[in-house]
This record gives sequence, structure tokens and C-alpha cells, in this order.
Amino acid sequence: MKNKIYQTFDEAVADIPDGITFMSPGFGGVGVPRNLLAALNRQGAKGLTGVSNNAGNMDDKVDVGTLVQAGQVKKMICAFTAPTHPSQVTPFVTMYNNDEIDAELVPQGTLAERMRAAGAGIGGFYTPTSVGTELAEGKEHREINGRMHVLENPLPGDYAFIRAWKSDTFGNLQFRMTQRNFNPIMAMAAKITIVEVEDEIVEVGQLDPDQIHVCGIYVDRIVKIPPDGIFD
Amino acid sequence: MKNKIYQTFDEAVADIPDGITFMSPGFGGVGVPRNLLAALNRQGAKGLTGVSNNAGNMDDKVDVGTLVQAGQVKKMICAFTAPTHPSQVTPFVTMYNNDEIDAELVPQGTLAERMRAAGAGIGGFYTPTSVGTELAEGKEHREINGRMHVLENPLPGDYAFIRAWKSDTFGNLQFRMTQRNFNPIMAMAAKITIVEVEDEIVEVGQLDPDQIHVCGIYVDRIVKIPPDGIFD
Amino acid sequence: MAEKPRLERQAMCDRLAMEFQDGWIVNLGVGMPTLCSNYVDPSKEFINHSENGVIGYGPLAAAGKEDKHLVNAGGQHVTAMPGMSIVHHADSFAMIRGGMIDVTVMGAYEVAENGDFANWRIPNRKGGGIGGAMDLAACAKRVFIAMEHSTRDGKPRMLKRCKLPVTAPGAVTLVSTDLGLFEITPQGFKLVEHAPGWSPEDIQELTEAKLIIADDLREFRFRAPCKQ
Amino acid sequence: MAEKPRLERQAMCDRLAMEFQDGWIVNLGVGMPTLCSNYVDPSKEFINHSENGVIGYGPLAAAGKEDKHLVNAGGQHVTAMPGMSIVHHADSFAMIRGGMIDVTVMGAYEVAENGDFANWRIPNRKGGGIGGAMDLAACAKRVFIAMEHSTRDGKPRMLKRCKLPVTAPGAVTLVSTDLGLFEITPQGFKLVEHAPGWSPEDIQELTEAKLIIADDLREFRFRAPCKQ
Repeated sequence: MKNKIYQTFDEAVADIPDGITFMSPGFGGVGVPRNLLAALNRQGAKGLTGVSNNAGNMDDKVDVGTLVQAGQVKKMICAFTAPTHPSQVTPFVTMYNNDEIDAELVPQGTLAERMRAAGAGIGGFYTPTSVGTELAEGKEHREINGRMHVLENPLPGDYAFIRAWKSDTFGNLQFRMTQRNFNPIMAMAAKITIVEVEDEIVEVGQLDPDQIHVCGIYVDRIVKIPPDGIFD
Repeated sequence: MKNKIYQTFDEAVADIPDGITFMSPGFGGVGVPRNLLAALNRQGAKGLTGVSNNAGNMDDKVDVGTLVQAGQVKKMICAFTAPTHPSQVTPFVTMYNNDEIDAELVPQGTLAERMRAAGAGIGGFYTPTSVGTELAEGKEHREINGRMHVLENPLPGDYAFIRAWKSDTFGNLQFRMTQRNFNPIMAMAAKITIVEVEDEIVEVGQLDPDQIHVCGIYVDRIVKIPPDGIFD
Repeated sequence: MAEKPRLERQAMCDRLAMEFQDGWIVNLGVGMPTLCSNYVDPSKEFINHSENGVIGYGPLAAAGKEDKHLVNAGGQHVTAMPGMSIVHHADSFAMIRGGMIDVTVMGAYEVAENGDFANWRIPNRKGGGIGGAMDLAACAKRVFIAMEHSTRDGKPRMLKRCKLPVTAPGAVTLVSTDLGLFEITPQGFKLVEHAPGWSPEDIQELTEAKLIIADDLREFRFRAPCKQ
Repeated sequence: MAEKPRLERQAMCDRLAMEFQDGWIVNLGVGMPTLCSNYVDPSKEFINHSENGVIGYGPLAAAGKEDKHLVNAGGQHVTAMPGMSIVHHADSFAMIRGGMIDVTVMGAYEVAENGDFANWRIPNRKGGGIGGAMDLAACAKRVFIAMEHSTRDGKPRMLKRCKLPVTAPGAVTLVSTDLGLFEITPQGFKLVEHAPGWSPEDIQELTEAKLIIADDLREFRFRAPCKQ
């Protein structure tokens, strides 16, 4: 079977063309595929659409904001297009206010469910979230069991960048604690899934089949974070 | 906090009234909550609606068919209303052919997804499964991205009977191998979830938080299968 | 006129936490609501749920004792408690939409007497920070709000109708401000507890909506002094 | 007239399995299709997926060596292979609907020249056995059928249009019967390989739909003799 192990992040992202949609997990700074984002930043692909919880944090670590700041991203699909505190003026916020980048604001649970739907072959779903708000405007409404819902569409990606704790050579993944967050559903939702592995890549058979968080059929490329990589 | 541990299966099902919808997992004879089904059979509740992959097997083990045969079930919602082989004339098949029991036939993936939707607060979803077949007749159709889909509704339950490998006292559950099958989604979809535990009930903190298949917030009652219980 | 002292944020959050019942699954919003987790009642246990898929976590980690992979919705390092479990984001919001969250406590810019509230979009500013607020507001069993009674420039936040885009319509049932505790009833805000020294008239003056005064109006309750 | 010998079931399934490509994720239906798993090609690895949420399982367990918690879609005890993983039923069908299954092999009562097939409902009988067949038929990348060419009473199963209720319309691309191998083309069934001793005319006689005969029609291919 095809070898999924890549030696470097640069090789793993080398063929990513301009204009694709990438998915980048991470929440509260945990489970962010920083090495892959750094590699994509070096690689230089442009006109990208990013799917992520937010559009970059205020710290100086590599995240989606690194690509935004570099002008590689034309649109973000995320749950925050403004900071939680007005003082947090990220590169994205400045660019967004200047109309230099586009964005689609999606409630976090709807964002997660839309990715899950894309991965699960669901054509669309009804959710009560956002009913009665500005975000529901223009969306199809339907009353179900006495409650109003809006129709939401699946959100597929071209590439998902994943940060895992352990992987086996087939790409079965394990995460530690809240590192899991968006990782499993992004791995499902994207056509090509590239993983950076924090702890180790083991032989198949070393992970308990009952304890795998992402099945290897969803994983295409695996890179072990080298000693000089970004561990946080 | 409320103690979830029950000493006997009979106590755990004692309050189940007539007419409720119960969910019973299991596939290929694995992960079937036989002790709870046996207890419900002894308890005698009637007019039940059952949700399960099938309506009972040909072996002499306790399963949904035991309740069907006892006349406790008025309707089955399942993926098999006829056997895979014509020689397999289960009690359900006889009763169904004689119009003594009602049934709703649902493709297995749609059955699973409808339960997941009920648990996940999704009001309905579009699936390509069953389009162009008899089962899609009368269902709302919609073309999404060039492909026809049908609208399916969530399938909630009143009680779920779960067969787990391990539980902690909070109700965090682990399953072994294909014992998992419908168990996690039924635990999500039902209002009250009752678990029979095959291996052991441990103290909280004994299970790795990264390796829990059903979060204890979904679990209401837990019974350890005693030495004279049904282990298969 | 020098203003009378208002309630501390911790007191506002303590008061909401006093309403939590044993065994409740609680989701605390980023910022002020996190203070609810400082409230301890030995007769009750609460289960903390955070949007990023952790159920049953404990207090903030002591400096130097952080597990770098374990954070709450605010990105703060929390501790693992016995019985904790982890799910992914879609499963976490399945819990939220599925009605498993007994109460969510959030901050707000505005709350209206019809239960609407607004906390995701600042006026005259592009974009917003929704996070999980709309899911929680629409689907948690109860939505409690902790917020200052007035804006920095002294304008009321307790309104007849929200002026900012709402997070969810009709969702809020209880509001704790630095002036008192308010239930939302079909008839509007009901003042049930007032800050010490603040009369209903004082509070009404700083409230746009007309307050209903509870028959059994009483002084704001503080938690019993901490034993430690 | 004594009929010429027909192909064995194992040969029918071997022929389909020869089409599997290295790394394919394969879902084998209960009954005859399971025989595909006996086909071994040292140059290729296939990944077995079963509806009950097991990915990457191995051959049937030897008697006495069964893991009682590990079964395939037919309820047979299979073995754990290195790299195997388990998911729940909703996640398993998420894989199916999500297009992760490269090929599913199923049995059928009827296949039509437009790619329709029927395998869930017997005529004049109440109810049906759908299982995961509709999900797999609608969503797997390829649907292969293994079935006898004729019914027990000699009627054709390869039809112009299905008479029984279909499992999925237009889904089938390749059919292996005991008389040959058939591709489904926009123009209908194309006979590409015939059972030894069976002429296209012989086969057409037992087929309701009009067969297209492949320009490069050849004799049915059997797997190389097993080395063991």
C-alpha cells in the first residue's frame, strides 16, 4: 500500500495549489497544526479559503493568522470575525476592516456540524442555532416539531491540516485531551488530510483498535514533528 | 450527585411504562443488552415501539425478538422486516405477515443517522440513500449539488438499553470491538439510558478521559452483569 | 452625586451559581461567567462542559502544573477531574444542541425584557465574535446572563428591545448585574434581589425597561464566607 | 439437454476481486460476496470495511480462536489485523455516505441493463431486508454484483428493467454471474468474459436484456492456482 509517511512538512504541502480550501483545527491554542501552516506559508500558495474556529490569535505563534498576514488567504470561514476583546487587533481584523479579506461568520456548532455533514455525506441539515438572528437572514427556515430551524449546508475542504498526538503508519490517529477539538471532523471533511504528529508514529498494530480517534482511511500524509519543529 | 448504580436489572427497568419507545443495539449478536431485555420481558411493559437493527434473530438467546414474541411490542423500526434468508422465520416475521405487529423499514445508515440527529439536536437531514427506491416514496426530495436527496427526520427514544464493556460510576462507557455498533448513538438519542456492564464498573478517574466512547452525561442507570447474568 | 457601591463581579457570578442544582451540566462563557466556577457548595456537584469537547474538568491549573493539551473555552489551562471525558467538536455541540447543558452563563452587551440578548457584535464594527454563543443560547436548558447594569458611559443595558443584533431571541431567564438579580417573566424584568443600599427606584432609573418589583423583593444574597 | 457446467461461486467472486486495486476500501455483502475475501494477491492490500464499524479486519477466525466481540456484517467472527480500528454505527455509515468505500460487492435477485438492481425484497412477501445495502449502493464509489445468472426455476436475472423494487437506481457497474462477466455501459450489458464452453449466443438465450458483445471478448479469468 501507498506509503503515507513524509519526511518533511515542505514535501507534504509541496503540491498544494492556489485557490484551495484548507481546514485548520485548534482551539485555545491547542491542536493547532503549526508546522503544516508554517510550511504552507513558506510554500506560498495564494487565494486560499481557510476554515478555522478563528482567524488567528494575538500571540506570536504560527497559526492561520500567519497565512492571513502573508496575504495568502482570500476568505476565512470561522466563528470569530471580530476579537472577543476589542483590544485584540489581529492582522485579520485589520485586513477585514479594510476589506482586504473576505469572511463568512458561522456559529461554532454549526461550523462543526457542517464539516461533519460534508464528511458524512449529508446533503444539508436543520438546526435551531441562529434562528431569530442576523445570521439566519436569507436562510431557508422550517418549523419542525414546533420549533423553528434553519437549513445549513455541508462544508467540505480540499486539504485538512491535522495535529495529532500519535499516529500509526496507516494514519490511525490519537489525540491528547482537548487537542482533539476540530481535528477529527476536519479529517473527515477534506479530500486530502495531512497530519503532523507530536509524540510518535508507530507501526500498525501498536494502537488499540478500540482507542483510535480518526481512522486511517481519512489520512493521506503523515509527518513526525522533528526535534526542531514547533511543539508549542 | 445522584447514584447511578442499580443492583439488579429488574430495579433498573421497574418504572418503564407501557407505550414507550425503546432502543436496543446489537449487530451480529454482539453488543446486545440481553439482560435488560430479559428484565423488561419479566417486567411486562406492553405496547412498546422498538428501535433496533433487526427484530430478533433465530438463535435461542434473549433479544428484541423475545419481547416481540411475548406480544410486548406493537411496532418495530428497523433495517430488516424480512430475514436475509427466507428460511429464517422469526417470531417477528410470522407476526408481521399476520399483521399482528407494525413495522417501519429504514436503511441501516439512515436509521443510525436519524438516531444521531435526535441526540445531536438536528431537526432533519438530507441523505442520498434510498433515492429512487420504494422507501423514498412520499418523502421530500431535494437536489443538492446535482444529486437528489431525501429528507429524513430525527428518531428519538424514551429508553436506550446499552451493553458496554466497562463503565465508571459516572457512566462513562467503553466498548470492546464491534460491541460498540449502535450503542453510542442510542445512548445519545434516548431520554433515559440504562447500561449493562460486562466487565466491570470502576471508580471515576480509572478510565482514561481520551478513551471514553460514551460520556457519562448520557447515562442514567448502570448495572453490572452478575455472575449468573447473560454473558453470551 | 457619588454613586453607591455596586456589586463585585464575583458576587454577581456567585449569585447565579447559587441557582445551579446538584448534578447540573454547566457551560460557562469566556470572561466574567468563568467566575461562577469559584463558587463552591459542598452539598452540590456541577459538571463543567466546555465547547472544545471537555466534560467534567476541574479548576484552573496552578502555574507550572498545566497540562498543555487541556484548556477550557477561554483557552485557560484547567485540571483533569476524575470522571472527565473528551469528545470532538461536533460531538461537543451535539451535546449542546441535544439539550444536555442544564445552564449556560454568558456575558452580554444588552438584555431585553423579552429575553433577547446581544453579545456577539459591537455596534459600528465589522464582524463579530460568535464562538459557541448562538448554539448555547438557542439550545441550553437555561441561559443566565452576568453583566454590568450600565455601559461605561452610563447607558442602560437592560432594555425594552435589544439595539444590537441578538444572539438568540427570548433565551434569557435570569440576569445578575452589579445592581441586582432579575428574572425574565412573560411581563418583563422582575427585580427579585437588589444590591445593598439600592432601592428599586434607584435601579429603575438605570434601566430602560419598566421593572416589575417582586412581592418578596429582598437584598442580594452573597455566598457564605469561604472557610479556607 | 444437459446444461454445460457453470462457474463456481468462488470463481465468480475471485473475478470481481481481481478488479480491486491496491489500497481499496472494500465492503463485502453478506453471503456470496464474502467469498471475495478468499482472493489473495500478494501485490495488493485491501482494507475490509464492515457496516458495524470495523475497518481493516482480517480473515475469519479459526474455530476456538474467536474474539466474541469482533464480527463482520454477516455476524461471522473475524480476526483483528494490524491497523484495524472501530467506530460506531453512525460513523461507519458516515464513511459509506461520505464516499470512502471504493467498492461494495453485493448479491442481487435482479440487475437491469440501466444499472438498477434489486436485492432487498422478495416478490409477494411482506417486508424486506435492507440492512446497509441502500446506503452502500447509493454511496460506494463502485457497486459490483455477484449472482447466479438464472433463478432456480431458470428465469433470467439480467433484465431490461427490474421487476422487483430496486435497491438503488443506476448503481451497478460490474456483474459476475456463473456464466460470465458483464460491464454495465450506457448502452446496456456488455459481455466481456464468458464461462468456458459458453458462447455469447448461449448466454444471450438466458438473458432478458440484449447483450453487447465486447470486441475483445475473452474466456472468464480464474485466479492463479493458490500456492499454499
